[in-house]
Amino acid sequence: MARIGVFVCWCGSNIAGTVDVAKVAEEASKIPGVVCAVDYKYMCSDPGQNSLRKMIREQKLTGLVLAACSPHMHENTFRRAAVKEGLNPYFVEIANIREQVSWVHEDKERATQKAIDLTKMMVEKVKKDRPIEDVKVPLTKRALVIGGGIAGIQAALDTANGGVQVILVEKEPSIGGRMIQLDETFPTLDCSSCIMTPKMVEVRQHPNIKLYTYSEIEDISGYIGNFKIKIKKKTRSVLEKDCTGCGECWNACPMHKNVKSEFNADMSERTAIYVPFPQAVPLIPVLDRSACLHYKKGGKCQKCFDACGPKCIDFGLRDEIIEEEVGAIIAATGYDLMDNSLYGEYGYGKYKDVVSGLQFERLLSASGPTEGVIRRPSDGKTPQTIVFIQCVGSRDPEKGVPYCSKVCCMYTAKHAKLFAHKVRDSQSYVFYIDIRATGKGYEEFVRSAMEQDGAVYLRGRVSRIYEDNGKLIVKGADTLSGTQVEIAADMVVLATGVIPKKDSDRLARMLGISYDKYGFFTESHPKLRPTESSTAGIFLAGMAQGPRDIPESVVSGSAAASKVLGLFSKSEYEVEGTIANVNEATCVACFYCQRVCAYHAITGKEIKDRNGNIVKVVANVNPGLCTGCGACVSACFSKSIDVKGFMDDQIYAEIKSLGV
Amino acid sequence: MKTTINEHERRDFVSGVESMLHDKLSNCYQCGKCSAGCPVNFEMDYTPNQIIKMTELGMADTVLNSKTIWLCVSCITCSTRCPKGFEVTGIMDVLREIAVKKGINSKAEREVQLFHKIFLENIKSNGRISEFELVRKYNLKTKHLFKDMFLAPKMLEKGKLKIHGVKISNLNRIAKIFKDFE
Amino acid sequence: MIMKKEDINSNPDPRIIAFVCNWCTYSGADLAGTGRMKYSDNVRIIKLPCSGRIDPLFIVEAFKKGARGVLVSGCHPGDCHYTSGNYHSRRKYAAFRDLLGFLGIDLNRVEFSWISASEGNKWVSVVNEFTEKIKSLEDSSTDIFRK
Amino acid sequence: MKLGYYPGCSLKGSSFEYEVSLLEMLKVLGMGIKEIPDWNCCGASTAHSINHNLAIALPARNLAIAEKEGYDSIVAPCAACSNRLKTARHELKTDEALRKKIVNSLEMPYGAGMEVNNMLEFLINVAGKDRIKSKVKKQLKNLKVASYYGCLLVRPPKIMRFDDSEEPVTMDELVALTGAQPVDYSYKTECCGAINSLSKPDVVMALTGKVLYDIKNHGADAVVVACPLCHSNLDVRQREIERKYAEKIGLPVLFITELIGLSFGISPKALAIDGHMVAADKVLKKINEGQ
Ligand SMILES: Cc1cc2nc3c(=O)[nH]c(=O)nc-3n(C[C@H](O)[C@H](O)[C@H](O)COP(=O)(O)OP(=O)(O)OC[C@H]3O[C@@H](n4cnc5c(N)ncnc54)[C@H](O)[C@@H]3O)c2cc1C
Ligand SMILES: Cc1cc2nc3c(=O)[nH]c(=O)nc-3n(C[C@H](O)[C@H](O)[C@H](O)COP(=O)(O)OP(=O)(O)OC[C@H]3O[C@@H](n4cnc5c(N)ncnc54)[C@H](O)[C@@H]3O)c2cc1C
Ligand code: SF4
Ligand code: SF4
Ligand code: SF4
Ligand code: SF4
Ligand code: SF4
Ligand code: SF4
Ligand code: SF4
Ligand code: SF4
Repeated sequence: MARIGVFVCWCGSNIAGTVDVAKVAEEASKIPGVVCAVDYKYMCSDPGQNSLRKMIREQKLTGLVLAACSPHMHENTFRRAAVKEGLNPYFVEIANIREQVSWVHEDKERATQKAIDLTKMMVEKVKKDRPIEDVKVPLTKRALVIGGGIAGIQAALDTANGGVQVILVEKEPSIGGRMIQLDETFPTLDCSSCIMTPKMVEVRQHPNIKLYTYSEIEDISGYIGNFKIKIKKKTRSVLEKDCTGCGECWNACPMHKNVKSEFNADMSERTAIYVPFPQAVPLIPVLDRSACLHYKKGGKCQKCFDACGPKCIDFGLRDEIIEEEVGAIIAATGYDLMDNSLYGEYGYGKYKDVVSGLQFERLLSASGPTEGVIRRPSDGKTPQTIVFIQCVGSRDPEKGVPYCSKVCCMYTAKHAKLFAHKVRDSQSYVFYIDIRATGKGYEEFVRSAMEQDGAVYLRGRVSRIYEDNGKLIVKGADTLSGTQVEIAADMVVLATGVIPKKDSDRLARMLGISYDKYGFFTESHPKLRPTESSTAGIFLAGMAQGPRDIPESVVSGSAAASKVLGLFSKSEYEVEGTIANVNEATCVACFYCQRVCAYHAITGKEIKDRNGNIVKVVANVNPGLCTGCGACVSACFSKSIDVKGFMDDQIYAEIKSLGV
Repeated sequence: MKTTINEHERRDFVSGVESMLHDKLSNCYQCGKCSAGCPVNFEMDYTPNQIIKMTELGMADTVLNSKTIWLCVSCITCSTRCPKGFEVTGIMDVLREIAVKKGINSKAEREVQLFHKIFLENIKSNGRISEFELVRKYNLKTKHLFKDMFLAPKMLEKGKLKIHGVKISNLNRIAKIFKDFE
Repeated sequence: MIMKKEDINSNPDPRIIAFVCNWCTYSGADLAGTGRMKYSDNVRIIKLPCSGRIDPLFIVEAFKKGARGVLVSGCHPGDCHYTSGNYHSRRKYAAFRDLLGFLGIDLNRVEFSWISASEGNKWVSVVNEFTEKIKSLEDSSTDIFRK
Repeated sequence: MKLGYYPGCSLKGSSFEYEVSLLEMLKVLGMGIKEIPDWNCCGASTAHSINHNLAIALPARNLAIAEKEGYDSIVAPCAACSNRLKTARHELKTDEALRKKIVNSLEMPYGAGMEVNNMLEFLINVAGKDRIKSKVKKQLKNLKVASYYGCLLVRPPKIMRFDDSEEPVTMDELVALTGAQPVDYSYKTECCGAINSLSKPDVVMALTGKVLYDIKNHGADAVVVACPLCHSNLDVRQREIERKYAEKIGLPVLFITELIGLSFGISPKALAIDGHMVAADKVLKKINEGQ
């Protein structure tokens, strides 16, 4: 039999000024099951809590109703007090008679009546409360980082430095991501590889990091604390542990004019067996079978094999599938760039000297195809005049994407500066619509491109580029002077828009995390939970979430790492017990519930008899994934699933108590 | 230049233009790509993007009396390349239509306006264009009697100018269309 | 059903039940309190974890137990604490309305709205306007459950 | 297949060569077309310039007649006409109220249908490359030909749905079929000034001049067009442009139908090539030398 105690709080005059608290207590005492009902000046004060605890002890209370302030204020206070007296914390219910009564109504009699109603509701609810145990989920204290760009590297290093084992999976032959392709970086113009190379080496050497390059995630299952991962390690056709990175193989390979170098953004060629760039980590070549004569011409060529001292090239090696278990995942798969060839009017792909920002980055770079001397692709001459066009593909709902890519204003200013530094008496023109330079020191950086390095900025878009006698005639506008502008340039650089990594949506579906219509992963909440994905235990970092620059990518990598370390700081992961629960006796396995669950928390469970034969299948809630939202409950026609703390019968009891 | 905004007049003008355009002026974000590619921008008094902004500000007199709207040759370069899919060519049509309805006679581009007028009259009376009649009337009205004179004989010789144009048989149909829509 | 005269009276003090989600609307109502905004006292809130938890049968039950109006409110689309719970409810609401209509409930007496945790003032105006609307409706049990 | 033909005013006047050569070419191809009875002017750029509804109603009448005649599709060799016909069809498809109003005014049903082909679409999609190729008798080797598309064939791409609006290739492909060498250059889709020819000759000459000089600098022997407006700006105004900029151009401007006709072995006279203002003698000579 329920023994309920009701405690009506005055909150000084906050409640007592508008609500007749004594009357509320008196009416409450008449409700069947209520064994004591008192009012008190400040329930949350120490004396208040002590009197509550005393009453639990003396009256052997099985449930408490506090008619007081909002549960968002003191629910936990009173639950803690109840726990101290050995009561299950979920046997405490709050009737909100301050925020939702005394502060919003004036008529004392009517306010008192409302307070009584709310108290009755909670008494009926608490009568049907059942003990709820918080669920403890075991934690595999190992983390998976997907993507080895700057964001993933930062996340991996911070996590590993926190003492946690990290598995870093990178799709390409080397880690480094886009940043290692860059020359110098805004806003400080420090050399990208000077920052990046030591970090890459650190990853390689870190005792807590296991690195899988040239590898992809094949499958993911499980939930927070308990993910099972299948990694496909594509074969390099090289015995990795024996390879010394000496380079004899790629120097021997005859196929050196056939494949465009991905690392150099198609501006140079690589061999069939290759490392993407000299500082690659790991420094082990990949044999690209699609380009290799050995595979094309039925084993005719094996020059690399012959050249290799340790004989570590093996044409027969196969892809491997590796299984790992982890407790948390950080997705940092970065970005791609839009395809400029959508812009027929800019002649990308037709005019050799119209290049993308990333290609220009490679032209600037000492490790690039021109060894850092800016030479235009058509004739190798050093350009004197370059026109930069911003927002190509970005802010263009017609041909591209409507959003702003955030980094291109800044990298264009950087390009204009570096061009001025490298080529004397050169001139750059920048067509822009708005300049977005909102970071620390960014506006100053852009100004210096104009003031110190002489870049001329024109406010307007370019309509068309024509080729005329070896010059590119750029036809644009300057809306500030209200004029059409034609500039004869030696080269044009397009600040191409940023889009999510190809296939990021596929990975997102595998991970069960949400993504926006472009394919960027969405955070659980942009302000409250900016590093969490929609699925517990999976965190996000870097450009995979949306356009951001290196400083922000690093910050988000560190933030994700700290979330993982925070999660792993406890021995087990505790989930509030207010989650869904299936009545296996009545469930008919229609799985309507599964369809509405946004958290993929519902799976099928086979019920077997003693002999191990499957008797039936029922819905099963994964406590690591369920958030207790209750969407499944209203989807279930057979009333076989319910959310603890908000059970159907409790809500009906509340409604019933209001009967007039 | 200075513009004092009269909110009532501004709204009237904007909503009038927008309802004919089936597009919202705020859709244009003033990137200037339309003006950048306009082949006749060099002759215009205001660039196409300025026309759009001035329309949004309610500067009816300025835009309706501009040279720009009459110089536009409807080449659709602007609309084709507009990143926002804004109907730039369309707004030129709309402004011309409003100007004509209001009886505004372009001073600077009187001839273009006149040409359009004569062209339509020509259709109205023949159902088709008689190029000879078109040129003759136009030259008479503009008092450019000797304009293109050196072209005419050769064109006549080559058979390019047919003195007797054709009329369509159901001219009453055309009259009806003009009655209903003019 | 033949209606007796005394069944029909405009109800000056109708009972209104509000089903609200814990994260947005409940907090919005709290905010109205913290801001000491005043509103009609006819409403009684029942808190649920998410608007996705709301079952059309709750609404039916509320009317059966004498409610004259039912308010359902959750987070704005896109703001849901549970990622997409309110998308489900939004999609569901269309179906809800049909179902409630089928069950014979006067849809004028059911109101759906989105109120965020920061919209104390919206909570106040929604409650006040809805209460006025319910007061103005002819009131008899047969009006709530249409024949 | 029942093919309708909408000539438009120019083909009956200043650009009669276009019609003559079209009909000659079709004879060889073995295809017949039927002129839409009692068609009216589509209003060209003028109607829409000052009266939107009129600009839809005028072409709508032609479409309605075509529908009544039961054609499978119509060909409108004039780029401006095909542009207006397609635009009207598009608008009436999307604006039901306007369609009703116009149907009322025409007192004729029109369901916003009827496929409209411009000359290039007709050649590629209806006649077909294979058929054209099979009729080529004279490879126009030696001849370098620049294709000029102008505005209205390709724009607005959403309605025209024809080729790439910035880098179209259809006409170049047709040129290649005749054995001539297509010449690439920058201003393929730049505007020639179109209808302002009479009222703003200076502007038109500046625009057309730019195109012609660019073509010349790229070494072309001739220009092909698929629009009478383009033709008259490029051909009729050419002497004047030469005078204005004091630099010789001397580029014969042929209709695509004439070029194909020549490769079919049709005599230049039958194709009315002598109707052009810029004589094509040099081109014809080069063709003969190449045989
Ligand atoms: C031209 C240009 C110049 C720039 N200049 C600057 C600058 O000067 N300063 C600055 O701050 N920012 C600059 N940026 C922005 C900078 O490049 C990014 O902010 C930064 O690289 C983002 O890092 P990331 O790790 O998030 O993504 P990325 O560098 O893209 O790294 C993602 C990594 O994940 C891997 N990956 C992707 N998918 C998978 C998968 N499914 N499985 C396994 N691995 C996967 C990729 O191969 C890649 O290695 C520039 C950008 C451009 C385009
Ligand atoms: C008008 C305006 C509108 C904005 N709107 C938005 C918006 O819509 N969205 C958005 O994302 N951002 C917005 N912002 C920005 C947003 O306010 C800031 O990003 C955010 O508040 C920064 O939080 P903070 O904790 O770093 O700093 P603060 O909010 O300034 O907090 C710092 C705290 O430290 C305390 N403090 C300071 N010195 C000491 C000391 N010596 N000892 C102890 N305590 C100290 C201060 O009292 C203060 O409580 C807006 C800003 C402004 C000005
Ligand atoms: S419990 Fe709440 S209502 Fe009571 S005194 Fe404390 S703050 Fe005030
Ligand atoms: S030659 Fe052999 S050891 Fe040297 S890099 Fe190539 S595979 Fe490695
Ligand atoms: S076997 Fe292939 S990779 Fe090796 S040298 Fe020959 S072509 Fe190059
Ligand atoms: S960052 Fe600058 S260049 Fe890039 S899309 Fe945004 S505004 Fe355009
Ligand atoms: S909806 Fe209900 S009956 Fe169907 S599977 Fe889920 S719990 Fe079982
Ligand atoms: S309560 Fe929500 S999260 Fe949990 S199983 Fe049901 S729908 Fe999924
Ligand atoms: S191109 Fe489009 S968005 Fe840009 S200014 Fe012109 S109309 Fe506006
Ligand atoms: S349509 Fe008119 S405004 Fe637009 S580019 Fe052509 S001439 Fe200029």
